[in-house]
Order: sequence, then structure tokens, then C-alpha cells
Amino acid sequence: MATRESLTARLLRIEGLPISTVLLLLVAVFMLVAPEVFLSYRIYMSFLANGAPLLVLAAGLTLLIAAGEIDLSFPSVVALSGWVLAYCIHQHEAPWLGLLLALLAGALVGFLNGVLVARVGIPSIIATLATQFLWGGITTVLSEGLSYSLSDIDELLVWKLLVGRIGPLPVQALWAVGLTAWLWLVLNRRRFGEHLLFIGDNAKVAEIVGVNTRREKTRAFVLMGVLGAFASVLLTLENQNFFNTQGAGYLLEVMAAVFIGGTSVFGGKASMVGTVAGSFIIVMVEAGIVATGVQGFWVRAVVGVVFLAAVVGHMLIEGPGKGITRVRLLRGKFGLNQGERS
Amino acid sequence: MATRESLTARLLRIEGLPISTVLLLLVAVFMLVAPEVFLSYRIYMSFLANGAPLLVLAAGLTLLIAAGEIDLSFPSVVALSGWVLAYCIHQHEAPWLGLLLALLAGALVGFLNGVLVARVGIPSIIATLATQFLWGGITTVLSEGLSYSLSDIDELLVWKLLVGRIGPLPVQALWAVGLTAWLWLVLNRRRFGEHLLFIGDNAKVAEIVGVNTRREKTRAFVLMGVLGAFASVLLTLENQNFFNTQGAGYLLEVMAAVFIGGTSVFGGKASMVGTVAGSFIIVMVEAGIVATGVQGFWVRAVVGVVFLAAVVGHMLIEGPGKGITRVRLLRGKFGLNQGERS
Amino acid sequence: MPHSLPATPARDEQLFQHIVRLERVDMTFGRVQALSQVDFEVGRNEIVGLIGDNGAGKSTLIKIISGVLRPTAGTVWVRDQRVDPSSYSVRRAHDLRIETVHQTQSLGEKQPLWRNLFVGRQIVGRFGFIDVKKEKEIANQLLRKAIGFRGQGITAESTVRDLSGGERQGIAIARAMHFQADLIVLDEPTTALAVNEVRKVLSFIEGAKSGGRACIYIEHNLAHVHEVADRLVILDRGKVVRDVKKGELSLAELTSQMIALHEGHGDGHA
Amino acid sequence: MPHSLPATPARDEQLFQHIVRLERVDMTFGRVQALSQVDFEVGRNEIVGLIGDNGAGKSTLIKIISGVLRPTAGTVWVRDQRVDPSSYSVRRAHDLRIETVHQTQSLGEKQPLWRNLFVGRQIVGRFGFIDVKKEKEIANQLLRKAIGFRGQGITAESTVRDLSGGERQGIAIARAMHFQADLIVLDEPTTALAVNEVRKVLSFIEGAKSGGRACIYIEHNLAHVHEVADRLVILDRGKVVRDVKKGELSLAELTSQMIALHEGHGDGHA
Amino acid sequence: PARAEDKIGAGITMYFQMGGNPGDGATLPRTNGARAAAAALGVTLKEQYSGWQPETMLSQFREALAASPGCIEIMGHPGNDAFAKLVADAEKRGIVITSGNSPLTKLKDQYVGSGFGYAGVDLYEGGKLTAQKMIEYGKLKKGDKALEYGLRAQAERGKSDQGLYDTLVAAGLQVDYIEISPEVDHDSSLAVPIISAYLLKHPDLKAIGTQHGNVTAFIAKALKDAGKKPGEITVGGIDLSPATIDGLKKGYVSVTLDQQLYLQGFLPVMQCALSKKYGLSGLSINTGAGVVTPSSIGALAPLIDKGIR
Ligand SMILES: Nc1ncnc2c1ncn2[C@@H]1O[C@H](COP(=O)(O)OP(=O)(O)OP(=O)(O)O)[C@@H](O)[C@H]1O
Ligand SMILES: Nc1ncnc2c1ncn2[C@@H]1O[C@H](COP(=O)(O)OP(=O)(O)OP(=O)(O)O)[C@@H](O)[C@H]1O
Ligand SMILES: [Mg+2]
Ligand SMILES: [Mg+2]
Repeated sequence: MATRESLTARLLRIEGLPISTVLLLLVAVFMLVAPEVFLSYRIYMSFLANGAPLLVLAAGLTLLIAAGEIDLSFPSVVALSGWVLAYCIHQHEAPWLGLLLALLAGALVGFLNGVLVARVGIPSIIATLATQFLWGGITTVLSEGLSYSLSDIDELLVWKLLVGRIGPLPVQALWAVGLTAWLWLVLNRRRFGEHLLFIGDNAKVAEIVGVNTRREKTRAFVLMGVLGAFASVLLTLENQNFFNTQGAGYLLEVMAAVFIGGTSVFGGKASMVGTVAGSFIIVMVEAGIVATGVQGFWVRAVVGVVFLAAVVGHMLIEGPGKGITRVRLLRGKFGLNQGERS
Repeated sequence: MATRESLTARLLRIEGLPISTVLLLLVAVFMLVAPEVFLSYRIYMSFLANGAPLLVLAAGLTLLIAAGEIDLSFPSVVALSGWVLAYCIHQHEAPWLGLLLALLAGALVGFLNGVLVARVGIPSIIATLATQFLWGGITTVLSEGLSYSLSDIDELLVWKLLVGRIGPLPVQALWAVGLTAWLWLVLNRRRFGEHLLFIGDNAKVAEIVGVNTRREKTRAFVLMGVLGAFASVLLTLENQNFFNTQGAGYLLEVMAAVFIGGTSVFGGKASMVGTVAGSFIIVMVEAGIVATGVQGFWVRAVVGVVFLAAVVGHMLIEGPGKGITRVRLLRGKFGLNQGERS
Repeated sequence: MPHSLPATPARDEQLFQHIVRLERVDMTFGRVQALSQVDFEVGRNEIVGLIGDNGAGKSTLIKIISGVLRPTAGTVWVRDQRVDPSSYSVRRAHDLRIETVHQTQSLGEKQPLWRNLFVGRQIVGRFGFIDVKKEKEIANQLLRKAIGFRGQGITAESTVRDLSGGERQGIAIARAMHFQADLIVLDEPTTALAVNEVRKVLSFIEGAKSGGRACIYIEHNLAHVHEVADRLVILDRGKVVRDVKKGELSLAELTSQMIALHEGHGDGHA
Repeated sequence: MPHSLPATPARDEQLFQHIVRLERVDMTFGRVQALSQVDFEVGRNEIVGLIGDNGAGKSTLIKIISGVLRPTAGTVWVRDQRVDPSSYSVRRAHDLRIETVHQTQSLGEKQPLWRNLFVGRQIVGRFGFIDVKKEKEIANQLLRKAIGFRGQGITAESTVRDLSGGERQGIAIARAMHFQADLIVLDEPTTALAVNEVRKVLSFIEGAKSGGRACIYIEHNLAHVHEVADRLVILDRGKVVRDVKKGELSLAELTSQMIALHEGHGDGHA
Repeated sequence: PARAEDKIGAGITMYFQMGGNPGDGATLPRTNGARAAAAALGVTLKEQYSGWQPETMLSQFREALAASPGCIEIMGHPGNDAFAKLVADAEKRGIVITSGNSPLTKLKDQYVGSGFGYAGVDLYEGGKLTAQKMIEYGKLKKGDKALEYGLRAQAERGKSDQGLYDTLVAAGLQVDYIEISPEVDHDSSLAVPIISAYLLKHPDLKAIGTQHGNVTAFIAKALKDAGKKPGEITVGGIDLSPATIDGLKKGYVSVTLDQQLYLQGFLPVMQCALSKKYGLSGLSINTGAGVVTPSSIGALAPLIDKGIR
């Protein structure tokens, strides 16, 4: 008993192991049901290409949520920065400048969010919802509702560096994974990250131990803005196209990725590894289900079931809830209920 | 100073006063800029008719958020219950049965959410996102993607009772306002509501003082399900039409209404009056802006600005933040930042 | 649950011997064995002092008695009747007239003081609506009389978040005083209280005894426990190491005992 | 901020007279006047006992000194130099070598113990990464040596949420002990601590004095304050009502004084 | 009945981009058409729904390619350039690509030989046609006030709105434009107060045009709310959802463009089977039959209830 306990415990100390296991199980299932699709490397390459922007966004959001904040404005950043980049390339053949300005635009949006939340004190959920509308609208105004096609940018160095291919491997995957690794370090090994965790845990305590909560929050929003912009750059370059509605589809997907990954809605704890696993589950699930030949109208329903299965599986692996105390304890411990806020 | 203070304080004790003031200011502005629209009763009747379902949903969600939970699945309830009702009317001419089954369907969805969150212990944000997909998908399957037109149901008694007109006044407005008033009582004057507030405040404390957190949470989700169903009934009857993507547009709008109303994202405090004001702001804002002659791509951006203005105005009315301590205090007091969770 | 004293059967048939009894109770949290094989009982009209080092398991023990935690092993009797673990809960404990002042936070930070006093045992009118006016009234009385706070900030309306440390503790105790019970469990109740409030608490405990009720009193201030307790139970690392009648042990002996206990083990354990 | 003792100038030029001084400080929360016209100072190497009823304003006072709250009026001096309110903060106080143990929760519930010890003053390597290994190492030492916990559940890894009341308090104090400062502010530090830990704290305070440092000690246990303090400041309803050298007042007198204070006003205030 | 393996489509898997969301008015007939054809020809159909998000269409196309099916039907919204490389790759691997709903002329011309066809209307033309019929039907003249409520910000899909808008303007009407918000796009009942407000603001409004199927369905209600009588305002819309039919019957809706979406589902599947099996080249078919007016609606209603028209 004691040993079994400690074994579980030791395993659990490996961050994000449970959810990663769930991911692998899912892939295994798909391989069984649709081998012709899931045994070829191609599908994974397409997941990597499609998933890169999502992963970058999810990783960034994980930091904010760790601090008990949320950003709903990133879809508009994906649109805005995409336009900035496309505009610079399309109108002025200035890709590098475009890249720079795109990132700046993201930083600007993030900074505004930061000010509204950390200085003015508007709850982030409503502040960033408002800025989502604001910047989304402004993007349409700036682009006059037009989409740009960037036909032959795949000649450009920027393109090759950011979204080129190494053999079949899409370069953006390397960027996304690299960034996520770096963000893992930021969260777990930098002062900034630790401060965010304490702010999310209990802002008053954070103040008491000498964290400058306003500054750190603002920084977190700016970071999110820049990451949103970078995701937008990857998306726009990969598509060789700017659509001024682009990004709208990411809102729910990115949040789902973060929360499936086991990061707590209430802040104070976050798992970057979980977010990675969560992102891949999100990217795969619909394609996987379609590939298994489920009839069109059923797909969404099945996606829902898979989500549930993933989270439940996650919980079961983390610790088979035996007896209410045990369950209560586990839920307390792994932040699967309110209890954690206390 | 002391008197001024206490005056503010006394005023602030009137629930939701600040946001209601903001609402009135907004209406006033619209009346000035577009008198021909906002001085005619018609527009308000239209707001009441179309705002009713939103208000019902927002009021229900307010209770859940007070308990620190969230329900993302209500858009699918709006679709599912709408189909149940439409099916019964369209295929079997059984409106009353349809009404009953529609509400039951809502209760069922709510109960499943409750079990997943309160018993299994899945965080509500991800659990209800999953069930949103699940039930949304199932609705499409059941309806085979078809829309039903219920052209001549306005002959039916159900219709007259629920969405008929008294003179120009849409009956559903009375239902919505009545329900909201009742929910205000539930939140502020019933054990159930007090328990939800304590659960949202700190689930561990709630347990310690003898609240059956699981049961109360489950009840809250069931209630939300039923309210979602009722909103769906109002919507479907008013539209005299069921289409199976109905409800999808409500997700953000309902949340915005609740949070603009000043209910805290972190649970433990909620303002039903605020939610009412918030709902009307949401219902009015886009129509109002269009009526003021803003056009084309600008509308959305302006909506964003108005949101921000509303929330900031809200804060300023609540208490002009002078000096950091003061601001900190206010934010602490009125739950406009994390501090409140501690 | 009515707020005022009903003549519950429990109260009339005083035939039981122990108001509460634990037998071979274990409590493990993950790898932590907080309690092992604990036998513990409280007589019908007895004040039991529960003492022990930090982390000895005192709070865990009383959380089991008050229905917050469910023991991983062992059995619990209330009024000599075995309680079914699956149905035992804080609410059940309240019905069985067991009242607890916890060491851990037990007030809703964002809620007004009056709600905190009555939550779980609200005063409701005929139609099940909370009688806010009455609750506030009683709350204010309690503040001024039972505890007698003189702080600036404190009224029935004030939010717990804004209260001082002692004021919070005071509320928790006032709650227990108000809902008089047959067993009153106090986990370090005098924490953060000023001299006069401490005296009030001690006399409250003695009052309970003369009122024919029982009490479990956890306290690090040995002078205080020794003063009021009939019996002392010493807990160490989850085990009951000593259980003595008050007479058998002088305060001095008790003190040296506690210190010895500590030194005795030294830092052996990791 | 380095974690170990740097020879800051402040430490060398011992020329200042008061480590901290407050002049006509007011603190109002909404309608609550928690402090009014408070003058208060602490000598370079002095232990000041701060006592008063619950809600008297003690914690508010020290929160101002430690940079958590900003006074609504009045001025603050540190080392005889006036501090600019707008730039004064907890971090600044740390830099000025003022260390505080708060009465209110000051630990991140969901964070491991080692993070709680070092947050704000992390040990970082050359590239600014937190040296986790080292932090844990020191944390474990502190646990066993400085406080000497023997509880089952407690290691550098354990989450604060899972700790016992005394264990939490112990961590907060260990933190203050580790980051030795010129002024140590203790707000009811012995709360929830067992006999031996209390002794440790008292000797720590005395150690501070002999180490040439100063200390503000808030405590309701008059015996304890009277034992260690050089000077006693009595706060009542936000006003300093008495400020005496230790010699001038015996423990008995002090006690009766405090009680008198309480009775004196009765429930006059509402 | 022929045995499954005798059917020409036997053994062919086809990925098919349906456009919006499962069951929305502008998508359902396409789905049903595709399913009918698939059943008839024995093709294995895999449906993809993108919510009209061009970048989603691209992602889904990549995923479809990765599955190496026999054929893939794509929608034109992302545009020729976005698809160019991907299609080239597909053609190399012998996957038949065809297109629907909005044209990819450049690609079609390039790969028509290997079965790259098109089934749909020319969106701009569709919008233009709607506008012309509106002018005709409502006897709209120079200087009349009109509102265009559309989705011009959406790639390609916005072209039909553009066509409608340009034509009205060309006819000398005074046209306001309002962009449909994402919320309304998802749940068009939310459009009602917005349109009512606009109507009250402009009592002299003569016409409303939109190319959004579900919005068309709710214009009637908005007119009622604003106290307008049937026919008082000339309404031109698109698609034939049941509510639109009501609008037509009651005279609130004047003309609606019928893209015959069913064909946009049926034909590409047929195209796929034929090209895959017999190497036949791509067909370009304009599925736009023109507009439906109150006079011509009667016969269609039952089919519409079945989700075919
Ligand atoms: N939920 C939990 N998870 C893990 N360990 C726990 C939990 N609760 C308590 N413990 C551990 O169990 C032991 C006993 O805790 P308990 O609170 O009963 O001690 P205590 O006797 O009340 O101490 P104190 O006098 O400091 O209050 C402690 O070592 C503590 O760390
Ligand atoms: N944030 C706040 N808002 C409103 N009132 C407050 C706030 N903080 C403290 N108070 C009030 O100010 C008074 C002084 O509080 P403080 O915490 O300083 O008392 P204290 O002397 O520390 O009491 P104790 O001995 O119980 O800790 C109390 O009456 C308290 O209710
Ligand atoms: Mg304890
Ligand atoms: Mg205090």
C-alpha cells in the first residue's frame, strides 16, 4: 500500500503525464480505427502545420490563466497582426518590417489589456472581451474587409525560416515547440513565472510577499499579445493568405486545449506540458473522427464525448477516487474543484 | 468628508445602482443621437421581445457564476429544447407536451452537467464545453439539420401565454422579468442562494459550515438547464421558427451581460440587478449604434468602445479611485480584481 | 434546522455514557499518516483537553468528529450509537448537536458577518425565505454582548475580509456560543483574542460544563487547558501517547512532559 | 535581492537613531478610522511590544510600516530618512531590511513550501533562472533546524494547503528568521505554535536584540511581551494611549491596565 | 438494384467541404445532395464543416490530403494562391480535386484535364441577379434608400454581397452597408433588433438586400417588429429556409436567390466518381437557377421542408 502510494506519487510528479497518456491512447485508438490515415506520417505533418499557431496561443494563455487572468482578445490579435504583416508584404514588399510591426501590434494590444486590467482594475474577462470587439472591428476597417493573397512569399527568407519545410517537417512546429519549452522555463524557473503563480494563487498574499502584481500582470498581457501576433504570423505565412476573419475560430479551441491540459481555471497552478498535450488532442480530435468515417452530423457529438473521456481518463489516471475523502482529497490536490481556491 | 463617504456608501448599498446608471446614460445618449428611433416605443418593444431569452439565460448563469461555476452548454440547450418543442408542434401538434419535454430536456442536460462537475469533479468550464459539443451535435442529428417553420402557431394558447402581446408589450418580457425577480429572491433570500454564494466564496468553508456543496451545485446546474430550455421556448415561439444553430450566438453575449453587470468571475458575489442592466446594455448596444448611423465595418469596433466605456463608467460611479490605497481598497471591496479571492 | 434550541430527544434521554467515541481510527492523506489507531472518547459532561505538538493530528482528529473528514479506518460512536460513515457529515453533526470552532478558515471572506453566523442554520420564515432582519438583529447582539467587540469597523453588515484577526476568531466563537450544543469542539479558540476575550472563552467553556454539556478543547497554552480541562489527552505524531485525569498531573509536570516529548524524539523523523 | 546577508551601507553606518518612525499617521478604510494621529517610533536596537484590544489597529499600523498599506495621512521615516509614500512598497521595505511576519495569510496555498520561503527573494543563477535545488535544500534545513517540525506531512515539497495551522505559522516565521533584517516585525507570531516553538520564537527575538537589531512584537499574551519587550506601546481604537519603558510597569499592572481599558469604555461605541 | 461493388463509385473515398456548420440553411441541401450522390454511386463520403472559416478550410484540406483519399472537394473561399501548392501536391499524388460554391478559376483551368471541376454560382453574379430582380420587383428608382446587410469582410463569400451592393448603387440607389456580426452570423435571430432599429432610423427605406441565408429568414420578423407592412419594403435575400418561404408567402420577402445548393453537393461527388473511374475531365456547372419570388414559391415548399431546395 505505502509503496504503491509512493509509486503513484512519484509518477504524478512527472508533469502532465496523465494527460499525455490520454493523448497517446487517443492516437492508438485512431490508429486502430483508421490505420490508412493514422499510420502514415502525412497526417502528423498536417497536424504539426495546423497546430503550431494553436500551440503558441495555448502556451501563452496558460501563463495568464496561471495568474488568474484570461485573454479573450487574442483572436483579434491574430487578425490584426496578420493584416499588418500582409499589408507590409502585399503593399510594400517589406516582410521583415511587417514581421516587426505585427509583433509590435500584438504587444500594443497586450499592453492596453494590461493597463485596463492591472491599472484600471477591470476584470480581464470583460476587458479583453471588449478589446476583442474593438481590435477585431478595427482590423476589418483597416483592411476594408478585404483579404490579401500573398502568392509567392514562399520564396522569401522569412517564410522559409518560419514556416518552411525540412523534408516533410513544417518548420513552424519547431518554433512552436521551442517557444513552449521556453515558456515552461519562464513559468517554472523564472521569477516572473513564480510571481504569476502567486498572483493567481492569492493576489493579496502576492502583494504581501513583495510581488509587484500590477507590473507582472501587465507584462503577462504584453507577452500574450506578442505570442498572439507570432501565432498570427505563422498562420498567415503558412496560408500565404490573410483573411480578416482569421483567428475567430481559435477562441474556444485554445481555451479547451489549456483546460484539458489540467491548468486550473482559478489560477495558481498550471501545466505547460498538459497544455501541449491538450493542444494536440484538440488539433487531432475532429480530423481523427472524420477519418474514422463517423457521419457528418455526429462528428460534433463525438468530439464532445472524446473531450469528456479525455478529462475523466486524466482524472482516473491521476488517482482512482476511492471513497469520498480520497476523492475530495484528490480533487483538492489536483485542483479539479473549487476547493483549491481556499 | 465623513458624510460624503457615508452618502456614497449608502447609495452603493442599492444593488446594481452604478451599472443601472450607466444603462440610463447609454439610453440617454442614444435618445440624443437617434431620437427618431429611441423616442418611439417600438424599439423598446423590439428589445423586450428579443432580449427576453437573453435575460433569462443571463439571470440563470448569474447563479452559477456566484457559485464559482460556469455553464458553456446553454447554447446547445437552446438548440436542443427548441428542437424538442418544434418537433412536437410540427409533427404531432402537441405544443403543451412539447413545452414539458423541452423543459425536461433542459433539466436533463443540466443534471448531466451537475453530475460531471459536482460528482465526478471535472472543472465546469471544460465539462460544459464538452457537453455543449455533445448536445449541439445530437440536436443536429435529431433534426437531421432541418429547420422547422412554425408559421401559424400564433393561434395557440401556449404562444399567446408565453410570447403573445398585451397591446404592444411582448408577454415574454413579463416572464423574463418575473423570473429574474424570483431568481433575485433565490440568490439573496433562500438557503439555496446563500449556499451558492458560500460555495463560490470558498468551497472548503462551505463544507465546514455544513453546506452540501455537491447537492447544491447539481441543483444549480439543473436550474440553469431548465432556464436555458425556457429561454429556448421563448425564442422558438417568438421566431415561429426553429433552426438548429439557434443559441450559438448567445454564448458571448450572455457572459458579457453577466460580467458587465458586476458579478465576480471568481464567485462569492453576484448582482442580479446588475445582470438585468447588463443584459439590456448588450441587447441595445449594436442596434443603438446602428441607429446612430454608424456604418459598415465600424459597428463592431464601436461596440467594443461602448463596452469599455460602460465598465469604466461603472467603476468610476462605484468610487472615484483616488490614490493607490483607495483604488486597491475599492477594487478589493467591489471585487474588481483578484484580491477578492483571498 | 431551527436556530433556537429544540427539545431534541437526544437532549432528554441523557442515558448515554459517551457523547462521542472513536475506536482505532486511522487517517491517511496520500502518504501522510495523520492519525493511526486512535482511541478517543468524551464523557457526557466532560471537558477534554487535547494537546500535542504542531502537526500531531489534533485538528485532523476533531475534523473527523465534526464530520469534515471521513476516517480511512476505524469507527465513530455518537451518544453510544455507531454512526454510518457514508451518511455522516457536518450537517449531521449539527443535528446531533455537535458544534465546532475550527482552526482553519471557517468564514466566507466576501460574505457579510450576519450571513456567516447563520449559514447552514438560517432563520427562515413561513415560506422558507431567510429572515434577514432577525438574523442581523441577533448578529448585532452577539457582537456587542457575547464577544463585546469595540473595534471601529465591525457591524453585522461588515464583510469578513475587512475584519481584524481577532474579530474573525471572535465571530467563529460567537457562532458556536449561539448554537449551544451538547458537545462543543474548540480548536485553539483563543488564537488572536485579546486578554478579555480569552477570559470570556474560558468562562464559556466552564459554563458549558455546568450546563451539563461536554467540550473538546485544543490549546497550546498549557496553563489554559490545565485550568479548565477534566481530562488531558496528549497526541503525538498521530498516536495517543497519554490520557490522564486532571488531578494526576500538575501544570509543571505537564509542561516538562510536553517538552520531553519533543526533545525525546529529536529530529529522528524526516 | 540576494538571499544572503550583503553588507549594505545601511548596516554599516549605524548613525541613525530610529530604525522607523511614524508621525501623525491616519488610516481610514471607507468610514472606518483604523488609525488616527498615531506617533510611533522604534529605536535602532530596541524591542517594542505593541499591544491592544482586538481591532485596536495594531496590524494596520505594522502593515503601513511594512509597505502593504499606504497611510491616508502622516509621514513615515526609516533610518531617520523620510520615505516617499508613492514609491514605498513591500519590496522597498525588504531592501531597507525590514522583515515582517503578518497575522493575515501570507503563504500561497497552492504553492510548495520552498517557493513560499523564497518568493520575492528567489535564489537565481547566472542567467536569472531560479536555483530550485538550492532553494529546496535551504528550505529543508530551515524546517528541521530553525523550527524543528516533527509533523508527518511536512517537507520542502509539501503544499501549504496541506499543512497544519502551526506548521503554516512556522513557515512564515522561518522565512523571517532566514532573511535576517535590521527591523523584524512580528504580528502575533506565536499563534498556533506549540510550547517548544514558542520558546524558539522568544529566544529568536532576544537573539535579534543582542545581534544589534530591532523588533516590533505584537502579542496578546501579556506575559510573553512583558518578558521580552524593552518598551510597551498600548493602542486603543486607533490611538496610542500609553507608551512606557518596561521597568515602569509590572506584568500585573499591565494586565489590570488592559482590562481597565476594556471595561472603561464598555460598549459605548457602536 | 446493382450490388455495391458494381457502382462506379465503389471503393472511392471522397473528402467534401460542406461550408458552414452542420445543418445551417446555407449548408444542409449541399450535404443532402452529396449524401444522395454518394449513396447512389457507392462513394464513401467524409464531410468537413468549416463554419465558413477560410483558414479552417485550408487546415481541413491539409488533413484531407494527409488521408490520401480518392477525391477531395474544396471551396473557393481561401483563394487560388492559398490552395496552389496543396493542390499541386494532390494532383502529383493522383488525388482528384474539384471545387464548389465559389470558383477557383486559375486552378480549374490548370487541372481541368484531371477532373478539377466547379459546381456553384458565380457569387458576384448571384448578388447582381438578386439586386436586378429587387429593382424590377420593387420598382426601385434612382435616389431610393436601400440597406445592404452582409458579410463583405469574409473572403469570397462576401462577393455576392458586393455584387448586390454594386448593382443597387449602379442603379442610382442610395445604399447603406452594415456588416453582419459574428454573433448574428451564428444565430441570425439576433439580427432582428438591429434591423428594426435601422428601419426606425430610416422610415423612408425602400429596400433591404442580404446574401446571408439565415438573416434572410429573419428579415420578415424585423419588418413586423418595426411595424412595416408586407411589400412596403423590397427585400432581396438568398436561399430557401422554411422561414424565408413564409416570408415569401406573406409577402415580406420579395426575391430570394436560389443557388440550388443540392446540386453543389450532388455534382462534385458525381464528378469525383467519373473522373476517378474514367478519367473524365472537370465540368463547370453554374447551379444558379435564378431567383424565387412569391409567385413562384408554391411548388418548392415541400422539397424545402425536406432540405433539398
Ligand atoms: N489535507 C492534507 N494533506 C496532507 N497532509 C495533511 C493534510 N492535512 C493535514 N496533514 C498533515 O497531517 C499532520 C497533522 O495535521 P493537523 O492539522 O491535524 O495537526 P495539528 O495537531 O492540528 O497541528 P497544529 O497544532 O499545528 O494545528 C500534519 O503533519 C499535516 O501536515
Ligand atoms: N480593509 C479594511 N476595511 C475596512 N475595515 C478594516 C480593514 N482592515 C481593518 N479594518 C478595521 O480596522 C480595525 C483595526 O484592524 P486591525 O487588523 O489593525 O486590528 P488589530 O489591532 O490587528 O486587531 P487584532 O488584535 O484582532 O489583530 C478593525 O476594526 C477592522 O475591522
Ligand atoms: Mg491544528
Ligand atoms: Mg491584528
